[in-house]
Amino acid sequence: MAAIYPLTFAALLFSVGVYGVLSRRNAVLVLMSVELMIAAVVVNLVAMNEIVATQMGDPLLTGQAFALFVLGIGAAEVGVGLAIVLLLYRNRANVNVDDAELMKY
Amino acid sequence: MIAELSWLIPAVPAVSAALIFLIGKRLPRHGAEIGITAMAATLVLAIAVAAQVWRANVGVTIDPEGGGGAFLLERAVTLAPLGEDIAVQLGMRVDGLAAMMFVLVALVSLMVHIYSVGYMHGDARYTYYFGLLSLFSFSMLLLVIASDLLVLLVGWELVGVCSFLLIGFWWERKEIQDASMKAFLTTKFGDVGLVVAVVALGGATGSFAIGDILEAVEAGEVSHGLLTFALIAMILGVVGKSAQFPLHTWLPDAMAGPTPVSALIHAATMVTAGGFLVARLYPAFHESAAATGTLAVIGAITLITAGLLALVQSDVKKVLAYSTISQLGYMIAGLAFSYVAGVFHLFTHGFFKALLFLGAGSLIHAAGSNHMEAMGGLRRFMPITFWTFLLGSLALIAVPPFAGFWSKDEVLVSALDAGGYTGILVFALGGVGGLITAFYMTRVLYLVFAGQYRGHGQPHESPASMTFPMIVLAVAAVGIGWVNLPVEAVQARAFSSWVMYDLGYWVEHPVEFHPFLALMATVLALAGVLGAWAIYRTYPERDPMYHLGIVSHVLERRYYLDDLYTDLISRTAVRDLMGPAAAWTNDAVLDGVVAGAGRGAMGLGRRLYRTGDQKGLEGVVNGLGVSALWSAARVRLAQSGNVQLYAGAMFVGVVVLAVAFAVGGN
Amino acid sequence: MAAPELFMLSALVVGGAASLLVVTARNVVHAALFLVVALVSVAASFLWLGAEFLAWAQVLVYVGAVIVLILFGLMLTRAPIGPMAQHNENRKLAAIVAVALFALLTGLNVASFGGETIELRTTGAGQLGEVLYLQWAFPFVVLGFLLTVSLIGALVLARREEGEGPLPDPGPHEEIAAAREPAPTDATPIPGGPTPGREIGSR
Amino acid sequence: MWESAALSVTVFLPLVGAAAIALIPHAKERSAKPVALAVTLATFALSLLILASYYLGPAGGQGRAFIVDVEWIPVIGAGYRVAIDGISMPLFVLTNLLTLLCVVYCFHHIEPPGRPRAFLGLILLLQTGMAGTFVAFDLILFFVFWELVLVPMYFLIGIWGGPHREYAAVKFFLYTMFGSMIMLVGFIALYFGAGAETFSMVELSQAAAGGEYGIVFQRLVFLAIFLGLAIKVPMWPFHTWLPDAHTEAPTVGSVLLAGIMLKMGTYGFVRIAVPMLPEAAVDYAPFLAVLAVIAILYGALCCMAQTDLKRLIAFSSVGHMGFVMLGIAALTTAGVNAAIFGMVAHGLITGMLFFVVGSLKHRYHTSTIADIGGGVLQTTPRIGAILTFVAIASLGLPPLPGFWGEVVALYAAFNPAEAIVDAGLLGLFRVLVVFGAIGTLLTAGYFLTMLQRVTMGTPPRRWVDAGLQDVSPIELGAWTPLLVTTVVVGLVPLLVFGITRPDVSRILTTALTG
Repeated sequence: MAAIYPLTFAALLFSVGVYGVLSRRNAVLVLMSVELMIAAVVVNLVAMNEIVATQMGDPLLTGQAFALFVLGIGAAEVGVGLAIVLLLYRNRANVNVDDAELMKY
Repeated sequence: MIAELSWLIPAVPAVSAALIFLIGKRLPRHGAEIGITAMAATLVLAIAVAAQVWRANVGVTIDPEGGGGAFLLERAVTLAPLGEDIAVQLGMRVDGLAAMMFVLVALVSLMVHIYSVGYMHGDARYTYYFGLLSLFSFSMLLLVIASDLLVLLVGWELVGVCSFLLIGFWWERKEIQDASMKAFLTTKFGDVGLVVAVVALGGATGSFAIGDILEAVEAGEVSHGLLTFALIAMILGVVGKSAQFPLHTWLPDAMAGPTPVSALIHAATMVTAGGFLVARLYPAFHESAAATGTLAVIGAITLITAGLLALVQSDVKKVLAYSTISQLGYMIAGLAFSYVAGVFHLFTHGFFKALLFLGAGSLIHAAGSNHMEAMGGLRRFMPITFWTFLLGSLALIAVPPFAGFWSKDEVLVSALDAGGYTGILVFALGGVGGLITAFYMTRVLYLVFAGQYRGHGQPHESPASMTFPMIVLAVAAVGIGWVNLPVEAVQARAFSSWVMYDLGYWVEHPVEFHPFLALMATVLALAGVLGAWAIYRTYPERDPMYHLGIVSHVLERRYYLDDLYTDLISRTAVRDLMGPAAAWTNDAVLDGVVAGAGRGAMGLGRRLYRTGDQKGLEGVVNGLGVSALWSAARVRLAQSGNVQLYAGAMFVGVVVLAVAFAVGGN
Repeated sequence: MAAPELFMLSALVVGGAASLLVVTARNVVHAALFLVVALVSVAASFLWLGAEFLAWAQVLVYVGAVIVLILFGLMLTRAPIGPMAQHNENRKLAAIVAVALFALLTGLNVASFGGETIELRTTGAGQLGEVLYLQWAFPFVVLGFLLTVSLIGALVLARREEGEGPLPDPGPHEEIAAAREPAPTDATPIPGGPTPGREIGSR
Repeated sequence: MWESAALSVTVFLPLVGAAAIALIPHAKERSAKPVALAVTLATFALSLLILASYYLGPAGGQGRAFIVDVEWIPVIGAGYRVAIDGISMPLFVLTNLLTLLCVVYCFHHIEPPGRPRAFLGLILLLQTGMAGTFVAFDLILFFVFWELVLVPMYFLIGIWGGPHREYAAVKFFLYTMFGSMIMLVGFIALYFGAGAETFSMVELSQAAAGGEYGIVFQRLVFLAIFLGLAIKVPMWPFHTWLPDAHTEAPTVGSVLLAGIMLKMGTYGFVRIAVPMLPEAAVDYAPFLAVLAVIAILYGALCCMAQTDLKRLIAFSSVGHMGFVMLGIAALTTAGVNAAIFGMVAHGLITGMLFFVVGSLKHRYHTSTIADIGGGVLQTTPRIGAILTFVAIASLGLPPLPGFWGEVVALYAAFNPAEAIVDAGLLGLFRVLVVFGAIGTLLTAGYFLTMLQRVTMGTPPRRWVDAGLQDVSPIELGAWTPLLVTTVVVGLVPLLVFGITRPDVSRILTTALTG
């Protein structure tokens, strides 16, 4: 199988995720976009694992192991992220990212 | 060797001061007992040390050819190394001069302690007062015993601050605050000179130890110019501390403090520190004719101007204050010509002037006022005070055979022997000064003790705690002059050889007794007494203002000066400076310069602060700040607070960088 | 085109389309559901790359737990669930960036891995478990620790603090802030700027 | 183990303490104070142990001891090099003592908005920075500690300060930051100028003594380093940040600012500028001396115009640091000794002055002299007595420490280094001695005026009625050690001179005679 397919899939997911992160107003939607980006990274890791294994063999399964770690970290991130969103909502009564501009000049 | 224990002499009052401050309030006599016990112990020690020094000094055979042989004990521990090969040493230098000062300080201080028990009775800050007295005694004795100029400077400044605190003892009142400030700052002005002198002598000789400095100076290791500079600078310190013309203005104001303090600090001990310092460095001073000449001129001017001022005082303490200044002038002038003359006058004056101040305190205590207008006729009410005061006055007037006669006579004789312009000047002015002294003291005696009582209180004799010290000091005032009779047998066995730093000295400079001169001086003094008697014996019966209108030339001057003086009290003196009295004008002008310098410095400081500091330097700094603000206002627009915009920018950066790496990498 | 390529391509198309819908959907719940599709297609691609365990883990963790979490989040924040404008003013910038990024990544992929092929094989769960518990044991434990910490952290963050109302009302909140700040008498103290009374700018 | 760990533990213990305080939950904010007290007490005890073992150990009271030299950033030759010697020792101990007393004082009160957790955390952070500056023997490490001090002080002034706190804090931060940036440039020049390419102070000093640096190079680099140090000291005319910072800072901030931070600048002259650029130091010595004497007179004159107690004391610091700089400018052992003594004396006395004035301000809610209106000796007699004592100590009354610093500095200026005499500048220095001595008179003048207007006289009615509390046990606890140390150091100047002299002598001999 040509290696380019999963890699392109990952690139597509990542770019779409970036678009979502930049353009969405709702914080929950931003979080979802982040999930997309993480998924893209995981796809890339798994694909790379296979590419490396094909070329020189990889007894440690580095890519897959890392993919698993990223999965775990992604789950943790969603948990904390949603907690922050909840807090944001509680303090401001909405979850619009561009209303959270306390850092403005 | 009891002299080895001399360090106890300042140590005992130091411990006493600490104890009084710490636990004095809880004791039955509120700390007074500690101070008196300590000073009594100090006096015993001082006498023992003095006796040993005396035995050592009179025991040696005097060799007319060479000097040396005088008792000198130097012990020092290094207090701290300062530089490569210079250190400050905590040590003692006990010789005749120091032993003499021990006795003088310890005795007068003990008397003042005892006297204060009665005088300060019931004061709110009684314990604090005794603590300060002990602290002062310690400081003065430290100054005396110091073997190192820096330690001497420590004592010098400490007595200054004790004086400041004691003058300002009743600090609630503005004029008392001002007086204490004036005293401290005027002497501090002199201290600038002293500090420069100490630094210069230390820098030139590589040591601050007095012994090393004297050795180096006598060996000619210090260049003449530098030595003269250092000594003149030191004379500035002497002038400030010993209230010499033109820095004498603080001493009369210092009378605002409690009277026993005036007796101790402003008559017997602290103000003589200047004379002591000159005596301490006497060999160095005599290497420089310019320095001794300056001393002589300053002393002569002081003794006559201050004596004239004393004529016109109505406050009994101020008469004594001006008299002190005048007598200090004799001392300083005497030191310019003869070691023994100056030191001897310092010694005798300490006793009889302390006595006079204690007497004045007793009078004030009884009459409730400082002013002689409110006294009169007190002889009947206060016999002990009268007799002791009379004896003190006779000593001051220099009536033979009282103490002052012998010492003042030596000053005049040594001046005449030295000759030269300065010698003649001191001799002539000193003679006239004797007349003036006699006049004003007689005036005080008449105004206070003769005639009818003019005050409003109920005058009464002071308690025993006050009269006892006066009696002791009166004995001294009568007899102390005999220790240095101008007879060779006495000279070799008594004061002269006792205080000598070099036994050969007075062999080379024998003090001669000129019967004719002594007679002249006595006649002058009696003339002063008679003049005053002629004027004042009728004072109480006549209207003072009317009386003032018909007096002789000298008293005519007094009239204007007295006017000025009253205005000075009421702080409107400036206008009356136009008055014809030269002495007063000088005094007021100099006083104005001191005050004006202070005010000018204040104004300069304010102006410097307003224009230089707040506008000039600040402006530059603020300008930088403003320009930073201006650019910041533009840059900050990028900080919209929109997180997503930031993230977008980040990704743009990532893309650009990745492209750059991808392209550049190939 | 062989079957694996075909399958991969279909996963790519389905997943890509779903993800595009995730970021464009006007209805929030719809977006979440499209996310399910996208993540499932990711899992499918894992399967075809031979990573069995990962594929099922992806389905369980993401499609199961995470999506449920997000839906809960949507409900808890009482976000307006109906269709509405969900985009901000950065949309054009975002689109340009995304397209540029995609072009860049694809270009790099093609340049680097254009000719590479993958020999398909299957990595069993047992195989992965073996390396995970032997070679990767320490990072694995750290990961577990991280998960615990994030759990506690999320709890602490989301916990309601004492005195905090259920629905914040901006009014009293500002009053409290004003009470805490002691009397700002001089006008707006800008850091670095002149404060009144120091007369700097006036010259 | 003790040799290698003692310094690092002592320096970084407050940092750990700050972290610990940060972890204290909001609800238990009050327990921050005991924690900080325990940390500073331990730090102070450790520094005393270091002092003791410096004397009893192999160093025998001179030379560098407790040396640690490990790689840190090898690529630029910066190392974690710390040590302590006779020059650092007094300042190091003083730092830990003053911080401890500041923490004790915080039990009495903290300026609004309170928040002891943040306040004490910042103070501990500050302590690490200050103590580290005095023991760093690597230019980069020195710089890191130097800058570390700025941030906590900025917040201390900016959050807990007076009404113009933002202005003062920003001015303080920017001004000193500006100086230290230029100083960093100088450090980098030193690095490249020496063949060795190292930031080790010891090696750089040796390189300088060996004539590595040309005279033109030295002059340029000295200017850069001078600017950074002079702003910190602060020397006239770079002092304008000081009065604002002092006036606005909270009491404890003022104490640490005056007591220790100013010394970092003068310490830098002794440790860096003079040994590493000896020829330039000789060249610039007359300028330093003139600026120092201007500072003495100018500070005193400005003090006379002040209406605010804290500002007055701030200006008095300018004058006192002038004496310190005069000692350094003489470039003799006596001069540098006097300078270090002056630093310790000023740290003790001015620190104490700020404590007392802070307590006055806490009671009167103002530090304006006219508003206090006199009579402090009647309303609060003990505070009045302490203020009188400290003011008299500050005006240089012997035998209190201020006197030794001043008079020995004057002595040193009267007999400056050989090289200065050879340059024909002896006369200039001797004239400066006279002006410096006049400065002591002016100093006495303004302090006495201040005392007259604040402590003497009868107090205004409202203060009598206000029932002001006299000195509290906590204040007494914070002040007694300082007062006792002041008296003891004054009576036994050997305590400082004895520590500093061997190492000062060594440094100057190496630097000036090659």
